[in-house]
Amino acid sequence: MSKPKAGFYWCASCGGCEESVVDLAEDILGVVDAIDFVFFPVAMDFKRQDVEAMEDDEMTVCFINGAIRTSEQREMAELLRRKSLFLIAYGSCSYLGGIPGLANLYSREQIMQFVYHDSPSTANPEGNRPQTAFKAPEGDLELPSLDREVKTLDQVVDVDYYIPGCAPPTALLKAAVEALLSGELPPKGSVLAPDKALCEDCPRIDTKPDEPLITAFKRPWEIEIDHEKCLLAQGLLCLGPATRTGCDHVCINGNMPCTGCMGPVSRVRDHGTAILSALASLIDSNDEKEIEDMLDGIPDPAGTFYRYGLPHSTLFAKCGITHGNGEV
Amino acid sequence: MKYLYYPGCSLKGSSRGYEESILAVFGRLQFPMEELDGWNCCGATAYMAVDEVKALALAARNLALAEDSAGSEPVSLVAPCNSCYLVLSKVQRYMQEFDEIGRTISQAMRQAGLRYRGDVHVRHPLDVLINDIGIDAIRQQVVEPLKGSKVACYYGCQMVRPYATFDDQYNPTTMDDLLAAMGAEPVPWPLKTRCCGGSLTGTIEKAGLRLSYILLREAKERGANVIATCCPLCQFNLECYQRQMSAMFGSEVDIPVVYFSQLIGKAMGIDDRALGLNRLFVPLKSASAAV
Amino acid sequence: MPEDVSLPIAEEFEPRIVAFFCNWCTYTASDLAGTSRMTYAPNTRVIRVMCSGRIDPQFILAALRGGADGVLLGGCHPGDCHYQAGNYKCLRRYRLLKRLLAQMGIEEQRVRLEWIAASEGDRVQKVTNEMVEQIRKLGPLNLEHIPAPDVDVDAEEPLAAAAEGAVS
Amino acid sequence: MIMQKKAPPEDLRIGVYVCHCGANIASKVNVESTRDFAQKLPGVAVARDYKFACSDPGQELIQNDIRELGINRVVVASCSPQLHEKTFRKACADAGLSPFYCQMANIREHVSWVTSDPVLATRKAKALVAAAVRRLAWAKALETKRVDVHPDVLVVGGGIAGIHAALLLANAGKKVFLVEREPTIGGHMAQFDKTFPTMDCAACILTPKMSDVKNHPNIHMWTYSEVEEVAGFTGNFKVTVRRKARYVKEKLCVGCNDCVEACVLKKDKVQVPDEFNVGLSRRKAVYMPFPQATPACVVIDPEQCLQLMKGKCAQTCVEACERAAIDFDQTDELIEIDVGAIIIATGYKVFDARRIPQYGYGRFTNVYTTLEIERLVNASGPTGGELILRDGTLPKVVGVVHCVGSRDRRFNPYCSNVCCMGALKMAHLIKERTGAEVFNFYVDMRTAFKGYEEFYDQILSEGVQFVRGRVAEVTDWAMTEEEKGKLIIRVEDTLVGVARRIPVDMVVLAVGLEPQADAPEIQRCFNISCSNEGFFLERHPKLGPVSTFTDGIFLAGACQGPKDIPETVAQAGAAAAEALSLVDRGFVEIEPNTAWIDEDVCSGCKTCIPLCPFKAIKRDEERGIAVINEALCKGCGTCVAACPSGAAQQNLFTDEQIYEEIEGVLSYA
Repeated sequence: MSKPKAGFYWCASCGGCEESVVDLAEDILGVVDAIDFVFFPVAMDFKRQDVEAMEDDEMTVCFINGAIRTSEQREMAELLRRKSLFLIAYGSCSYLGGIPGLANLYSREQIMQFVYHDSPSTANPEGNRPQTAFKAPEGDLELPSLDREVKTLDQVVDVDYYIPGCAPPTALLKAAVEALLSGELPPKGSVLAPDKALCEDCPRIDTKPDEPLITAFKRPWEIEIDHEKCLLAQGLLCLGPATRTGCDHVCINGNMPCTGCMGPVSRVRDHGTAILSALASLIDSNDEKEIEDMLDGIPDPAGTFYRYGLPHSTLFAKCGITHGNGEV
Repeated sequence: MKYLYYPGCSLKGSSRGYEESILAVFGRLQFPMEELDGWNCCGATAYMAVDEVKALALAARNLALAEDSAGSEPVSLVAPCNSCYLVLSKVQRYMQEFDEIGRTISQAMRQAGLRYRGDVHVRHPLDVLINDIGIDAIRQQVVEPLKGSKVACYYGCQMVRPYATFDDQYNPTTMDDLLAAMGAEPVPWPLKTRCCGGSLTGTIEKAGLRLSYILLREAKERGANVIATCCPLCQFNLECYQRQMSAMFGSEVDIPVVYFSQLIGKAMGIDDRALGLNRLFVPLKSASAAV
Repeated sequence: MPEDVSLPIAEEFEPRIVAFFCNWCTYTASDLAGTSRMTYAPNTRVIRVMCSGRIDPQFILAALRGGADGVLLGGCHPGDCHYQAGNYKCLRRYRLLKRLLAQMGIEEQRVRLEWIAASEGDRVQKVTNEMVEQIRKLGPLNLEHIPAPDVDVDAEEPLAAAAEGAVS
Repeated sequence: MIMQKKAPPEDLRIGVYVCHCGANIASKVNVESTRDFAQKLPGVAVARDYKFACSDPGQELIQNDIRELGINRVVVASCSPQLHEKTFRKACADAGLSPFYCQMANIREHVSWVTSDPVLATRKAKALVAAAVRRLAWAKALETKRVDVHPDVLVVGGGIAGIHAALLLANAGKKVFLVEREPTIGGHMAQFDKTFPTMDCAACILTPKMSDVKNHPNIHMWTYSEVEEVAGFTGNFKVTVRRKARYVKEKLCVGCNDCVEACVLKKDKVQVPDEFNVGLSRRKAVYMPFPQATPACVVIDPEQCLQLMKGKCAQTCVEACERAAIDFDQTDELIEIDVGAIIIATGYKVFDARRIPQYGYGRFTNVYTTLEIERLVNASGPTGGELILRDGTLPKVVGVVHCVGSRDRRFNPYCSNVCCMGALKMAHLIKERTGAEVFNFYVDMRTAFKGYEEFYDQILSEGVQFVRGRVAEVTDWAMTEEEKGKLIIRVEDTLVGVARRIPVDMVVLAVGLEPQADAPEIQRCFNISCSNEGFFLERHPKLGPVSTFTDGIFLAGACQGPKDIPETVAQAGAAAAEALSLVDRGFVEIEPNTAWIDEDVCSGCKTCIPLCPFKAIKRDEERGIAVINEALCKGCGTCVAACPSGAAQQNLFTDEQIYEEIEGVLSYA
């Protein structure tokens, strides 16, 4: 029988997810032996028409990385959904919204204004703005339009599984592929990663004090970071306690605190406020003023707690960016 | 903190001595306080009874002017006349406590191109002297202590009623403390805030004079040789009718009634004329050789 | 200081406030308000917890997402916690959450923490009325609508989408 | 939102019971439409409304549905769970349903009693019912824990309330610790001369009880001692008591007062005002509070004793004491005791008359308070029972001012309850002792209760003059010759409608009762609540008058509000009975709202550990997860709200239950 077909597409993302495939190193050969990539814009020359030409559900699986921000990305997501049996949100961006998701703190107009006019590196004397349609002598040109907000993949199409991470650990990708091939799949909607927080297997857990109270919030550049000691105990905002493990602790091993790319564990509804609650509760003061002073150590709560997951969060986006104060 | 001086009608008229002495004393203390530009009637007197809201609006205008002239700086509006002090404090509070009044008055003022945020502190000079300048600073200016002057400190009704913001409502002591620091000897007397007759003197004179008389006689009984006041109307009632009272009650009352600021000024060695002491009907010297 | 007479919000808007009250103080205080027949705005929906320390910030977001225009938290006065320090934990979370909510464009007055002792039925009345009026002035909370696969948000009239989000 | 939550059980058969509470609910909430609304909610098998759900037939209605319709969850929409949760849980249990399958919706205290508009009230009620129904889906059939109760009882305060409660408990065979701050028990009552309305002498009826306390085999009487710390919970309190150094061996001292005689501080000016005689006399460094003090044991005041302050003194007291009872090396002693129940009877303090300057207390020497007069007329008082002015003369005219500091928005809005009768007693005693003319100035005469009105009549017949009006001021400012040298009471006689000036020789201020100065500390120490004016708050004004919101702690006497002696004694009896019923039962059932850890989810991040005020959470190092010691957990849920993995959960308040409640209250505008 023929090898199962697979697709691998990117939307609003950085390319890191593709890197993670390359990171499979020699294992990639195994994968390529087992499955047949029929759509993989970064690696092979297939066109949209090739996908459109497929039967529905022709692909066994399609991995989509990146968040959804443009009309084109939506179309592709819908198309690939039709053509594939299993659709997997690959990486933090398509699963949670990812770093691009932080754009949901601003209205489309604010973003356009900054990128095409205000940003220091912009030289745009005519004050041009991208157009969705343009009449060129060669004919009419069309550009995809920018949606009002950044969305996760499952806010646009039905998603079967999620693989978290920025970028996803190769181990998870391998495990997912094996599961797909063996047909031993968890219930639909599962996140294909361990359902425990990073502290579970953190190499530094034993150096975490039994009473990890916090007296000051520090940022990495503010201190000489100890290579063995629990990062939270050093005052750094480590999101490990609230973030799914399975990442092989690449950040921790790089002596950097967890920033939460793997997202929450299954019992948590809102990743950001879950860790917010944990960290705030540990503040070692009952004095309002003192507490406020300590909190000044967290200059950007939204950016810190929703770094990878604003669109996936309960609030989804800053209030009013698609109407009222946003679009002016 | 910026300090603005609100004279009101009395200090420009019947009680010039109060203005002269207050300004002289503050001057000697080198305490900057300029007169509020464009001030108008505080709205006290009969107006309150005719149309309260209009009367309040009238008062509020002064607050708006004060706030405006102070810009972003916090401002104290110093009103030596107890009536002005009360009315201005009253409108200040009413505008905060009663939305309706607040709104009506703000709208009225907007018509006049004014707006009031409500940030003016209405202050009595006693308050400023005690709490902002401080007794010690004042004591340092004393050159001729008020030896031998036994003073009955009379606060009147309006400074502590209904609002007692800086002194005790029933037994005020700021004036006593100040004058004691000037070397005077305040006599203990219970009538500090008892009615002086107020405007009754102008309507039912008998009743008014009786009330004034009670105060004067009790002051004498307690060995006072001078009465210090902080209210133009009180000063007027207590001083100007002493001859009538003597006749009416068949016992001689003859005791000088001055403004507390005049006594402070005296202790500071400021010239009598500069303190307006020359305006007294019952001259100060007749009371005590020492003063 | 009242400035201009603020334009009255359309009659039909009745703020919906979810209140999380500590069993030992604020919840008892609202019982007391009841037994003392103090009438106040009927816009709050009280959820009893054993301690303000039980209030998870996720609850507050869930309430806002679920259609609440405001959330009121009630705990014991500092030092009076029935469990010694739960109210302080609540305070710490509240402080940080407020900073987050500000960034998320949610007005200051919409989420409020109050210390109300079991005996302060009148404070329940005062605080509730106050908050309802403030939120009435602010108008409904229009959270951004969370898209779902079947509906195409951009096709819709934005405000409609938001409204749907607020009353889902 | 991909939250894999376990689906609720399929076989939900919820019964909803909407209570009219007579007209209390029905007059505002449309119970019928609320019932019909509930009927349509998912999982609801039957919805009914009933006049009084808490009545027997009301409970039977629920029980029959459980038996006959197979109702397996019950929502009662009625009053506050604080009031009737136990009732309805029990009703369910008796019908064989787990009590924790019963959920209340508070549509009385939180709806009908506080909402004016019936339409909005009904809406709110429906929302609360919807929430209760949804919440129930996640209810679990929990087990109530039973904990043994320690049989001993602690009574705090040795006034008449504490004394009475202690004796009752001791006579019932319970071991009682009676802790009193002062060197002697007896409290305010011991300072009184006579007690209204019967005018029997306070000492005669109090001192026997005091010695009973001292001699009772079951009572540990610890005077000059204070409660330092209270830990634990109902049935098992751990209490630390500080026994202050008295510098006298209590066992040896027989109260002969030889040491007092011997004390070198002879001159009045080096002596200090005597607490018991409210400063009307002075005492030495070593002193006996009063002749019948119990224990009959002197105490040395470290603030005043030369030996203790300067370390050098002739120590004449030591010589004088044949029994060598004096011990300057004594130090404070901390004792830890275990008790099952606590009765707080810390009493009151009298209003400080100085706060009303216009009454001249502290300025005019002849203005007294009622408590001072009690001492003056008392045979063992500073004047040996002679009621004389400070200059030694007898007063000819006396004014007694009622409501001093009471029923006055500027001070205490409440009525102090005892002053009217106290002031009448004053009038009687003054007339009896001096034959003076007495004026009583009252606002309203409050002489309810047995024999009080009759007492009032008696005083009237004794010729005391009653002037109705609040005294404006007491002044020494004379308007006429006859007023000279007197105190003039200025008052509006509201019955005649004139302002009067009444010259008197002596003014007696009937000062009101206030909470003890340290009531807030006591409140925190015992973790109970205070009402607005600062008296301790009872659990329910009618149904729990001596209970507090902290199980196992009860209130007796004026610490809960102004009370006279009969009322105090009655309440002390009630408190003793409550304590007795608790410790005699032998066990308490603890609400199973403890927290637990979902081991499959816990990552062992330790966040919860420092948050637990009861040190109930430890980390299991082998399994690398947190474990909660259920016995120590008191169920606040703080750890649950902080758990970043959602691994910590609280029984009766799981995340699911609260999320359902949130969505429930919002599901119906």
